[in-house]
Order: sequence, then C-alpha cells, then structure tokens
Amino acid sequence: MLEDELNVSIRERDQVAIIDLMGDVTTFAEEKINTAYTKVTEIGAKKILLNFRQNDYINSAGIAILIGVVTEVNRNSQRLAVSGLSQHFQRIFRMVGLSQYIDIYQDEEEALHGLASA
Amino acid sequence: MLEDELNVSIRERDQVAIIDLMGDVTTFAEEKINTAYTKVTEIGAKKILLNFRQNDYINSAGIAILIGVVTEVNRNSQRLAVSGLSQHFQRIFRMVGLSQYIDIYQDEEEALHGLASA
Amino acid sequence: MTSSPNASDDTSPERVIELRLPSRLGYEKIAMDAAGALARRMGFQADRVDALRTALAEAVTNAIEHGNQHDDAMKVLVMLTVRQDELVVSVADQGRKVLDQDKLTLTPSIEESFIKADRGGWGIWLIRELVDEVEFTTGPGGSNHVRMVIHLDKVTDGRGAGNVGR
Amino acid sequence: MTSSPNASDDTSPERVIELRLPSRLGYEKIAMDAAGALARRMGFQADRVDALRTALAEAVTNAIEHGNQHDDAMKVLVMLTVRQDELVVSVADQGRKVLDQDKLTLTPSIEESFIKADRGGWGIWLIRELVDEVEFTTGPGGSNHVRMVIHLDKVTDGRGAGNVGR
Ligand SMILES: Nc1ncnc2c1ncn2[C@@H]1O[C@H](COP(=O)(O)OP(=O)(O)O)[C@@H](O)[C@H]1O
Ligand SMILES: Nc1ncnc2c1ncn2[C@@H]1O[C@H](COP(=O)(O)OP(=O)(O)O)[C@@H](O)[C@H]1O
Repeated sequence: MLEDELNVSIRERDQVAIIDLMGDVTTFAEEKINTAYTKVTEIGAKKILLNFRQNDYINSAGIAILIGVVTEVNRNSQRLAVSGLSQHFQRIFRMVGLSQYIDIYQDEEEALHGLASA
Repeated sequence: MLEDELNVSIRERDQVAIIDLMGDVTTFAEEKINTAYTKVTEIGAKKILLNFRQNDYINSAGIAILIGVVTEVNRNSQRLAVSGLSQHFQRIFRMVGLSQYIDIYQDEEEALHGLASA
Repeated sequence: MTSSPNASDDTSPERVIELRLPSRLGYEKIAMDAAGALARRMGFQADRVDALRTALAEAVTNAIEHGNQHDDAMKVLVMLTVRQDELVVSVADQGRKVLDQDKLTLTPSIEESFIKADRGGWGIWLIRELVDEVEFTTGPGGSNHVRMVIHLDKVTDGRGAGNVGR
Repeated sequence: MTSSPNASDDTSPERVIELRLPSRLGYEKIAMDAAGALARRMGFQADRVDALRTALAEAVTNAIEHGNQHDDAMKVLVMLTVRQDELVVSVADQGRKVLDQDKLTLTPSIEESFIKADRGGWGIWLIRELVDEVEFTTGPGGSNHVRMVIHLDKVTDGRGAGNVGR
C-alpha cells in the first residue's frame, strides 16, 4: 500500500516524447520507467522529456534507474531533458552528475522551447 | 522550541480591527490573543476580524480561547468575524457552534466587505 | 507500554509503526504530522486526513496533560496500524491519572462554555466526532488507551485520485 | 534495539522521539515525513528539511534492505533528538548483515555507473553530502547505526522567517 506510488504515462508534443512521472521514483519505478522509455524509443523518439509531477520522493534507487535511462539515451543518440523537479531534486541531479547528461528545465513549456532549438 | 508557534499582530482597515494570527492556536496562544483583543477593545474597536494565516494547527485549547473572546465580544457588543480558516477548521468552528457567534469569511477582502455592510 | 494492545485482534496483513513521544506539549504535533502523512500516503482524502490529525492531536495532548501529568520523562506511545482498508491509531499514556468514565460521553455546548470559568472539555468530544470508531480502555498499570479507526473508502489505488468522499 | 545509543552523550535539555518501523520498503517514507515535519517546526529552512528527508530515507532504506534483509518482522529504530541548536537523527537496524567499513567512503561516479550492471551505491554518499555530521557505528548484536546531525543556524525564532541560509 505504501510501496508503489508512481503513475507513468506517455504523450507527444512538438516532436518531443513526454513521459509524465507522477509520484515516487524509487526501486518500484524501474519497470514502469523502462517500459515507457522502450515504448517511446520504439516509435522513434529522438527527444524525450521526463516530466516530473508531485515528486516529493526520489531516492538513490530512482537515481540509479535514471542513470540507466541516460545510458540508453546516449547509446541511441537521443536527447533527454527533465522538467518539474523541485529545487531539492535539481540539486541532487547536479550532485550526482545527471545534469551533465540531462537538460534540466523548470517546467514543460520551457523544456519544449529548449528542445525545439536543440 | 516546539511549544509556541504563534505570531499575533494588529492592524486596522476600513474601521475594522484586524488581528493577524499566524501559526498554531493552542494553549500557548492564550495571552497573546487576549492581549490583542484587549488592545483593540481599549481603542474602541467595534468590528474585529481574526485573520488566520498558515494555521495548520488549532486545537481544543485554542477553541476554548476563542470561546472566551466570543464571551467578551458579546459582553462588549462588538462584532467578530474570522477569515483565512482552512475548510477543516471552518468545519470544526461549525461543529463547536462558534459559527453561530462569528461570521466566517474565506479571506480578508470578503470579510471587510461583509463587515462594511453589517 | 511495550506490548501492543491491539496487535492480535485481526489477522495479517497489517503493519505497525510505533512512535514514542516525550510528555511535553508541542510534541503532539509530531504525532499529528506523522499520522497525517501516513494517512495521506494510504490514500485518505484531505478532509479525512485533517480529521485524523485533529483527533490524534487531542488524544496525545490529553495523554501529555492528564495521563502523564506533563511529566517530561513519561512517554506517550502512539501506534499506527496500517491495514488494507483502514488505519488504526492508538494512544497510550502511563496512567498517572485515571480517565473518568463519565468524561467519555460529555456533549459540551458553547452556551455553557460562555458562563463557565473552564471553557475546555472539547477534546474527547471532538475525537468522537471526527473518527469512524473510538474506544477508551484502561491498560496494565492504569494507563489510558484511546483507539481510533478511520476507514478507507477507496475505489481506485491512484494517489489521492478516485477516492469517494464521505 | 531498545537502548538509546546516543541518549547520554550530551546533557539536557534534549528531547527524544522514537519511531519504530517494519522492515518493508515504503515505510521509510513515514520516517522521512515525520523527521521532515519536525525539522520544519524546529525552524529549519526548506532546503535543509529536504536534505534531511533524503538522507534519512536513504539510511532507513539501507536498514530495511541490507541491515534487516527485508525481514518484515525486524524493526528499524529511528531516534529524533531535539536540541536547542541541532537535530540528531539516528537509524538502527537489527544487523542481519554487517556494514562493510569500506562502503563508507565510496565516491561513486556517474561515468562508472554507465558501464556497471549495478548502478546503485549512491545512498551512503548522498547521506554524507547532505547532512552536517554523520557517523556509522556498530551496536550491540551487530546492529548498524547511522547518526546524522543537522545544525540549526537561526537568527530569530520566527517560524521559517529570518533564518540564515547555508
Ligand atoms: N489520557 C487521559 N488521562 C486521564 N484523564 C483524561 C485523559 N484524557 C482526558 N481525561 C479527562 O477527561 C477530561 C475531558 O477531556 P477533554 O474532553 O479532552 O477536555 P480537556 O482536556 O480540555 O479537559 C479531562 O479534563 C480529564 O479529566
Ligand atoms: N544498514 C546497512 N547494513 C548493512 N549493510 C549496509 C547498510 N547500509 C549500507 N550497507 C552496505 O553498503 C552498500 C552501499 O550502500 P548505499 O551507498 O546505500 O548503496 P546501495 O544501497 O544502493 O547499494 C550496500 O550495498 C550495502 O552492502
């Protein structure tokens, strides 16, 4: 009941595949996130936005999942961005080094704007 | 350190004495609230607004203090209103019967409007 | 204090969180915050979470003030039992004062409060009004136990979404 | 598990809140919420509260996964010690696995993570980065203890207002 609290869904806007992540990003998120990533990759997405919503809990297991996604993104020559992260998790992404591989935007609009000119 | 978490201040707008209550309304609030009430009464306030802000904790001891204020307000033929209460505490005020003696408004503007025509 | 008063009155799966607080006013807020956050994560609607927060704060305040007589060294034990369809919250003090049975069914009125010197006496009434089930018992050594239950009326498992109101 | 590892290393006034959780993933969130709410009420700034939340969640997750090997019946003990100018948070498991000393000073790198099968190993590093003091010790019966401290840099007592940043 307290374990898995993540909803993942996919949409597209301006040729960007948006993966909405609503809830906790922990070890329980692995299958959901990897499935979503595989799905958008199969349909040929070159630009992917992980749009975080109401994420008051992302832990080191969640970070490890995201590092896995970055590994695949690099391998597949895609571009990855994130939006909607709180200040705290933006800081964590910088600490871990994820910000070197992921463009961090405040919100979805800003991310779409940034990815359009990329 | 966890005990007293209330800031009380007084201002005036449109002939209404506004008592801002920011923080917890518990047994520790008694002196602060009574002092503020006495002060505005001494300067002749006929209409008093208790403006709650960021009150995520009002307990039964706080309710008892407010009942005390209502007692004085009735005795002194003043008019008392509250604003800024969350839905939950509006419900509690209704349950206890405070809403029969206090006009409950959503926010300060609405309260000033309501008190002006009272 | 260490034995669980309600651990065996139902079969698993249930999980228990224990919280021990010093008997000092202000610390009831920590119980309130912890139980409120748990209830929210279990999927209770905001109004139900708020109701539980208030009920628990009143029960812990009573344990601090009355049951433990503000004796800082005495602990208040709060047990949060997570079940599939309900949250059970129990509060136990160390019983330095016995809870009068006739306090349990008081229905205070604001009109009476206007003319009394002591305007208190709303705590137990609020608890009774705000939770789905409540039970007051006396434990070993005269400790007072309050056991409160709120029921989860869920239609879906989505966080906060799709729960029916009550 | 019932003795307090840090209760006597300072004189009063300090007050201790104890939290016991089942060793099941997800329950670390309750510790995180409780400690975060306490820190907020003590006057810590939002960024410091968030840092503590993450550090504590990592420590409790390790206790559940490693120290208690996901054995639901084993408890994780979290002690929150409230002092005038700091908050001490300690986490103890029941030591079904010993914490290797050489895990304590690892500095993981994302580039290494790209080529490893196991991309974990960020938890202890995050804890060390996010709190002001951290200490790992082994308790009686081989239990692992993590003791974390965050310092309160306050200039006023106003709730959330007037605190200096860090
Ligand atoms: N945990 C307790 N232990 C002993 N007595 C209690 C306890 N809780 C409540 N009581 C008694 O019941 C009375 C009513 O409690 P309550 O309705 O909460 O109002 P108040 O605390 O304001 O008096 C208290 O005054 C006290 O005498
Ligand atoms: N409480 C603990 N008890 C036993 N071993 C632990 C504990 N915490 C951490 N460890 C060991 O330290 C290692 C590193 O921990 P951490 O940095 O949190 O990363 P992760 O948990 O992802 O492996 C773990 O893999 C485990 O072997």
